[in-house]
Amino acid sequence: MLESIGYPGWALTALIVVPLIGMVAVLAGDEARAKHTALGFTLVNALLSLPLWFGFNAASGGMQFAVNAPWIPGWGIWYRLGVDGISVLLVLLLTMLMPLAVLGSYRYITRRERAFYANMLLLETGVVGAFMALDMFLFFVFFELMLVPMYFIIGIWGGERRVYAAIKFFLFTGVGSLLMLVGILYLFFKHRALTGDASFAYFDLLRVPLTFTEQYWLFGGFALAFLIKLPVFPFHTWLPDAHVEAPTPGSVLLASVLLKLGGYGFLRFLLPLFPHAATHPTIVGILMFLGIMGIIYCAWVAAVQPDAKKLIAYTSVSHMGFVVLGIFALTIQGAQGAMIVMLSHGLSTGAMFLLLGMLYERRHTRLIADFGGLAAVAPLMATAFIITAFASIGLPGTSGFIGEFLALLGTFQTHPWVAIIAATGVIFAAYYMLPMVQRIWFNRLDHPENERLPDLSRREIAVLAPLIAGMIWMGVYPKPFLDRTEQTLVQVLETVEIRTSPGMAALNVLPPAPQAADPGAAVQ
Amino acid sequence: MIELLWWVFAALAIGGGIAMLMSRTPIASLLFLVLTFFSLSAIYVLLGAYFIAALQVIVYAGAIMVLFLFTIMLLNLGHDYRNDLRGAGWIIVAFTTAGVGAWAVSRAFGVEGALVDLGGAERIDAAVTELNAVGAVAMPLFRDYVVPFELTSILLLVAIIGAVLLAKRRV
Amino acid sequence: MITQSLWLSAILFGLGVAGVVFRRNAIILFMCIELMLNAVNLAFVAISRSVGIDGQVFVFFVMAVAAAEAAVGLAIVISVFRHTESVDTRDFNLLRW
Amino acid sequence: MNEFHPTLLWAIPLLPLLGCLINMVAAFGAPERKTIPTLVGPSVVGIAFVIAVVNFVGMLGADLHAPVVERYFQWIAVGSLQIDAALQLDQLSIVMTLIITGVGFLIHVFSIGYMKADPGYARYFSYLNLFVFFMLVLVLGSSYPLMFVGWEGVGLCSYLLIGFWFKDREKADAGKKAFIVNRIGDVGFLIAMFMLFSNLGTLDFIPIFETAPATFAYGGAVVTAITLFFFIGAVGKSAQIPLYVWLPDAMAGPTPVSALIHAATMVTAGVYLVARSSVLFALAPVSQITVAGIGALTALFAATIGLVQTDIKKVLAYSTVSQLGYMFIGVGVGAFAAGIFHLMTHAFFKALLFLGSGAVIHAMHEALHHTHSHADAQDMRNMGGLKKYMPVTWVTMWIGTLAIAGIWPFAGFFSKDEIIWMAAAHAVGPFETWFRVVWVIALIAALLTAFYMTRLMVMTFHGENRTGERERGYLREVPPVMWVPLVVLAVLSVVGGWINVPEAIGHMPILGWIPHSEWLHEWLHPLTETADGIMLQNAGELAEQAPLGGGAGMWAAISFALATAVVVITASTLGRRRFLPADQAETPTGFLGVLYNKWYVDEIYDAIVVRPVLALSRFFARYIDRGVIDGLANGAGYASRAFGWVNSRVQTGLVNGYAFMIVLGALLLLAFMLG
Amino acid sequence: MQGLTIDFARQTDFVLALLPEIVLSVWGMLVLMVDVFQKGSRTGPSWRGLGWFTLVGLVLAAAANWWLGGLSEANLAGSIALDSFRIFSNFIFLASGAFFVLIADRYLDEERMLLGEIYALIIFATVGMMAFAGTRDLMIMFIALELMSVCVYVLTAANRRDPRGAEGGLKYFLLGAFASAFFLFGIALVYGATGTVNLAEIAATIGVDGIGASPLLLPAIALIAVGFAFKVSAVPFHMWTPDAYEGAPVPVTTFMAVGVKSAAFAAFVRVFLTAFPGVYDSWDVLAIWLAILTMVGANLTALVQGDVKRMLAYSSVAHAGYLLVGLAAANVLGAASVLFYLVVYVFMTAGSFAVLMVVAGQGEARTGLEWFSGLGWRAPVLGAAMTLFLLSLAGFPLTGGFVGKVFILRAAIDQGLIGLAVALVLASLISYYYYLRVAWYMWFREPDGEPLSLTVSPGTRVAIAAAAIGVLLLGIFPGVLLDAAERSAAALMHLPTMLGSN
Repeated sequence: MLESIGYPGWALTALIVVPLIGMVAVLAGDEARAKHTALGFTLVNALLSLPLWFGFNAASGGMQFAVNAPWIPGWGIWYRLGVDGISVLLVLLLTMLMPLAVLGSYRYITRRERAFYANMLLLETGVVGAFMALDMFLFFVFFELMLVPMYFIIGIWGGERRVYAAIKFFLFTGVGSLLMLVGILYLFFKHRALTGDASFAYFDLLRVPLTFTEQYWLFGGFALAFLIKLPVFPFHTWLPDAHVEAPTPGSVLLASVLLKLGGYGFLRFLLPLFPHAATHPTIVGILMFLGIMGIIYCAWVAAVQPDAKKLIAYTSVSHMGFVVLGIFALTIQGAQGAMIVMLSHGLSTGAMFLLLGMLYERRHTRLIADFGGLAAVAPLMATAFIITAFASIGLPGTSGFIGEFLALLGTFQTHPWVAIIAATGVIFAAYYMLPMVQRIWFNRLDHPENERLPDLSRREIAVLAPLIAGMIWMGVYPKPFLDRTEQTLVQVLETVEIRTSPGMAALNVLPPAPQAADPGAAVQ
Repeated sequence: MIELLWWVFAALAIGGGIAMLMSRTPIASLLFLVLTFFSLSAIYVLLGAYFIAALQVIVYAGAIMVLFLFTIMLLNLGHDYRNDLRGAGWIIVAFTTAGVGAWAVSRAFGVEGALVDLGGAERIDAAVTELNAVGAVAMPLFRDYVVPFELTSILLLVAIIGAVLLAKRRV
Repeated sequence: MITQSLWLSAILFGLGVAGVVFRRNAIILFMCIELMLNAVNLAFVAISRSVGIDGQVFVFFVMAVAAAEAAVGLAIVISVFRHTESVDTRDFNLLRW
Repeated sequence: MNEFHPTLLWAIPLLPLLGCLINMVAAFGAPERKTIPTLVGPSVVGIAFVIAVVNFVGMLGADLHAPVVERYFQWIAVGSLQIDAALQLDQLSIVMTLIITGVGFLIHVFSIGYMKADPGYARYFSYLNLFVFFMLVLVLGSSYPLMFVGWEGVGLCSYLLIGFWFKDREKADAGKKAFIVNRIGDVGFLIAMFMLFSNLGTLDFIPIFETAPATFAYGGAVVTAITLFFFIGAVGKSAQIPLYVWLPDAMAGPTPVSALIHAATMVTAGVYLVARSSVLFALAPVSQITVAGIGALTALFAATIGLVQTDIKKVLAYSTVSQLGYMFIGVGVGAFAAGIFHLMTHAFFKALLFLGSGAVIHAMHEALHHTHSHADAQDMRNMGGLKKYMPVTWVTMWIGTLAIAGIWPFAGFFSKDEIIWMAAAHAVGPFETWFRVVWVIALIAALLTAFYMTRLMVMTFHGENRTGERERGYLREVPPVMWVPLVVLAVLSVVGGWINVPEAIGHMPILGWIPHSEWLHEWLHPLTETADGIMLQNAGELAEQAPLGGGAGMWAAISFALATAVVVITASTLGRRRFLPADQAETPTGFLGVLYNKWYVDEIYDAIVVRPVLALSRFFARYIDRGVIDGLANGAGYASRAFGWVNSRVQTGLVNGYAFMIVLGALLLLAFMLG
Repeated sequence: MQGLTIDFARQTDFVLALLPEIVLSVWGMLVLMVDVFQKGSRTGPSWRGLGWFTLVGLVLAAAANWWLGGLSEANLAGSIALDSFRIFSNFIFLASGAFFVLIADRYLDEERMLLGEIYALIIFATVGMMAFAGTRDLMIMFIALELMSVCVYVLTAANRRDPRGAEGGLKYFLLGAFASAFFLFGIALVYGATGTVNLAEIAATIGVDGIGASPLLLPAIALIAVGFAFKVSAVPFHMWTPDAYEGAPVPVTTFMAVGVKSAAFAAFVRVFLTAFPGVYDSWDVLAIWLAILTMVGANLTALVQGDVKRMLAYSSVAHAGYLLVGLAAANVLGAASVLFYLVVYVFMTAGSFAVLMVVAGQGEARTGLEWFSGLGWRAPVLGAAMTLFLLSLAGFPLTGGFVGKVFILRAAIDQGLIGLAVALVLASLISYYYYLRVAWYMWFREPDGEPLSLTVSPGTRVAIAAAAIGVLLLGIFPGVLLDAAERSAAALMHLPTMLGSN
């Protein structure tokens, strides 16, 4: 049925183009209706992306819905899109989250709405493109493109120190991506030198044989970009500032989707492109150490933050630590765990920021100390918050648990001690989350201005309900998600294994493209 | 004999140059510069470039230097004794750096085969005897170097325009 | 004699450079530059002795250029003088940093 | 015999969940209306109990050796890791289910009366149902991860219910403390699971217990580590040393909650875990002695604290901790059935005692409420002589007391005595002497138990009343909805022990009139036989004699006699003593003071764990994160700006300077070119 | 005419080969005469349409330039190059001239400057550029350089009411003359070392790998490099740039930034890649270090500039650094990347200066950063355009600047200059800060004070629009131009002594 309307052909392109059209429409429309227009377009995109979920063939780990069109053929730059198990869920996460984020900013954004929603839509284009791009050049374009709207979202609609936060965000992410650009070009050059034809295609560059030294350097270049993006200790300090200053929808998208590009990059690029580096004990050791630091150190730092938003920002870093562990454990459980952690973090932290935003709309403060006892006046909100909080600290039955459990389990297979140390993060998760929950929602209501705090409005319920439903669904019945990612991840791990196997150690021939077997990956 | 003369004029040229650098008033500097130019033209003669030697005297020492002189007069800087030399330290630094540079460049001069020898001297003398000193320069100038020649004309035109534009009375 | 002339030209060039560095009077600066150009001329003439007549032609062009520069340069000096009543580089400091 | 098929197994956990959802809707929809929760709350648990009974009967009919597992859907399936959402019905889980649903039902009923005045009535029932759901998942789950779901789920509910009156900071804190301390244990549980998976490649009970004996060497390091990690989890959940500190604070919750969660069911999950993993523990003698030793220590330690507490619930709390210690002695020494047996009887009489105290507190509260007095309704020093006001409560609580004190023929006697004897009997194998020590400690703790429980009864019900003149008039017995459950539990506390009378006692003169039946042992035999076999072949035959000589019967008699003596003496001595109301009484000093302040353990933990962590966190946040890391980032920025500034200062505006730069540049280029 | 082959044995063929230059020069004189005759008296005002009239001339020259594309050369050593490199770069110069005319529209008579002379000078300067980059004869190159420079000296000081202009002009002139003396000395030495001033013949005498290189050649190259480094304002020869740029009227600054620099670079590339490739091994260090010094030094200094005009001046220096990376690569890709980047550079720089001019307003009083506060909300289109230009200058995807940078990086990496490539990206990271700072003044701040009125003349509108479109087009669909640039570069480097990995 999808084929009948040629859906596979235009689906991905549509996902990129619709927001752009939306942006134009918003700018062209008038201030008052901007939010509705934006909501409309994001909803359209969400609907357009739905068939990806159903139409996705979980049995194949290769690229699906692939698109190919020459862009700058002279340089072998093509408009290559495609989704596989790694990207499809992240794309869906974004498209589904987008309307909620827009809906969530209805009351938060009161000035310059047109500009704001235009930026939001541009952001969607950028992120969705980055997830689907199969051409390194294209990927980089989208990867950078998303910085600009985010920069403006933070800088224009942000809090007091918004300028500092915006610049910091921009420069931090800039460093990594620029070095990555050099890396990409080096791969391109290498491929051209070997085969004689210019191509930025991911699957072509994937087959470029690299010496060990080359791998380590390139790995460094790429890794930095994603470590900063994820972010991983000690490259994380841009995140708290960005989150605190950014307006709610900004924080939501930043935490829920943008960070995921880091993990996505690890799985999509680092492992397959530089297998030797990615499996080198020292490098893995360092990354694991950083992951642990992220998990524990940032949990501790989070625990003493007076600003609720900042606290959640630090918890994001803590969560991403599990992603790093899971991925570099190089076990299927670990990889799956990392994926689920990313998705789950997308839902729970997104919801968390939305809730804090709603509190901010009501009280215009983010300081935990300004609240207390709110559960008495806003029970619905309290319930939503508590469910989210427990999902975020990985209570079984919620998405958080599946992710952390798998990630740690996977890590334990290869790095027992790392897993054991990281497991203590479970304690510290409670250590940072529960006190905040208590100081906001429990205790005596001793701020008179909180006494007639309105509970969730219908709109806000509409925003939160899907997220909470998602958390519980993923916690109770994660199979659909796991199934969709399984094959691809298995293939990634196989690629690493093949290319690091002694036979391949002599790197003088192009190794076979692992996806070549897959019809879905017909990408020249 | 010629050698000797060469050394004399060379000494004059350098002396004039140093004197120009060191003399306080612009007028004095200018006159010392003129001295240098004269001795240069003499050296041109020794080098067999008679036409250039003439131009050197007429155009340079004559026209250009006079233009300088006019300007100095116009701005009434003749009696300006405001010391414009930078401190001794700077003078030393300037001479040393310049000296090092000159040395670095001229190291190669002495080396055998630094200059390509296409028998220039003979050809020039031949040309001069065939079609006198002026012709020897004019022939290539109007045959091989017509394009730069035309460009030069535009350059002069531009110079005029520029001078007019800048020096016009009405502001 | 050719080589000596080249050395001489190098020395004169150096003198000009030095002057540009340590004279502050704009006009004298300009004279130093003229000196440098002359040094180059000398070099051309000297080289022409071993290469050919072209060197002398170049000198001709250089002179023309020098004349043009002199005209424009002095005009600029005058127009600056209009504003600052001085030709001393120490007084040209509106633009810096 | 005939084949057994579980009936509506899935419904047992799902019913309470359903009730939870309904009550939650009610809580948001119409918080003030109480009908729906009253009907739904208890009934779902009741129905679950009925279903459990049906299954139980079915199992009695069938002789079933292998557990019955019902798979519903794949929960987590990643590579070789396959975890199904499946329930496992076997002798152990059905016993637990019966206890949970049965006692749970009674407590739900009791709550109707206890909570009727509370604004959060519906919310309360939804939480309580949710707890029952998770508890059932815990015991019915067919794999460790599923068990872990219940494990943390009950933790959540306990968090919510302890902090049920969240407006009160202390109560909220108590809930938080409970959850965090529990999480420490949970980490152990997690790690144990990881190790199991990486060694056995599965996390389902049945394959694990089948392959474990073959895979792990007896006393091997791996299995020891696994079991020890599991035990960490158990320690956290079952409030053993060193993680017991949360349980006394947990008394902040409504009393029925204390009865259900912190006495009857949740806290015993640890015991269940060890019993469930009997095979693994049997393979790891070191872990066994650790379990037993910790249990013994806890039993004694908690008992000592219980001696001097004045808050009626605190006393019960510490006695719970102590009793849990007994259970761990049981499962620790390898007498898994005995441990479960004590778990069951304890569920009866401790629930009874808590509900009784609840009734007392309820009455006291009513009375104090009428006169707007702010006296502490839970302080025993404000009670006394209540027996004439609330006779039913008085009688039933005495039954509970005798049961816990280990007086024949009450339930506690049989279970506790068996555990003590088992400690003696297992004093064989490598850790012989240690088991002896355990045995001695267990005996002493038993006497202490008898003492403090009697003290509680005396202070509460006997002597003259200290509540106050005016309040006294309002003291009256609680309504039937509350005392009926008491009666039922009282009956169970009497007969509950008779299902498992050791033959040693059966042959004895007076005590022997109860028909000796080791029913529970036989019932659980299919689950414990593997473990028993392992221990038998490795540790050797059980000792027939206690370390000081004498057999089971003799020591049963001795302990009975001692316990009785303690009860009588205590009752008589304390009975004559006059207690002062809380506001007049002075706090004990000296050693009693130390006990009164619970050995200052909370303070110590606060000093060596909580404060350092907080301080370190602050240090990280302020100096490392903002200072060092951000400092470096910003520093780079400032540095480059400074450099730029310096650069721009070179731009002096002096032409000569510029020219000089050009000359230098020329020299530079010449240098480059000329080498 | 496809078949038409230029052979300088026939003197008349010079006329064909130089057609664009000739057309333009004639038009320049025409402009002068039109100006003189229509205003009659000495004091009368000039004709407003003079700018558009000039534009026509530029267009005609462009047409002639296009026509050149059909010609071919008999021998590839002619003193006037007919390769597509020259044609390509000619378009760049004509474009920068056109940008001046468009931006200067209205500005000149608002500032009461002398239209006729200025437009004539612009035209002659353009002629100079075209000759500068289009010749294979060092002597012609020197004269053309002087022609271009003299025009620009005058233009810098063209606003005689403005002391800054005069001062800038003087500094520029003195230093310019100083540097060109070095350049000339270099030429002399080359002449002595090789006996010719023709690039092709020089390359021939040097030989493939510098066998025939006389010891005189290396200092000669250094001195010539001084001359070029000064013109492209590479650190440490850049110090005149900020002063001259700040002093000059904005349109002239624009012309200097885009035109002069492009010409200098085109010539720089031509000389070093066609005459001196044989001794690349001895001058690569020079180019590399010039590039690094320029990128780092300029970007760092730009960080602390509070005046947008001066900041843009330093940024133009920084871009010179990027372009030098392309030169240092010294392969076909390098030359091509320089060409392409120059085109992009013209668009984005001209655009940003145009916006600056609008904001600066009467007498260029408001070039300070604070005047940009809230510009985006006051004049959204202007703000958006400026943002686009800044992003392009910073090298952001979907703008020409990005493609240009990528091209240069590609060239560097192909030549194995990884370190240089890394230096480039880090340098442009620094540049993010000051470009974004303008953006944050424009968007993050509220318009403070009274909303000052911004008048945008039609010409400037056209200029900004053209620049914006150009930047976007080159960012999204650079294909055609990329190929053109590569072809031109290849045409430049067809000589036997060809270098680089391609």
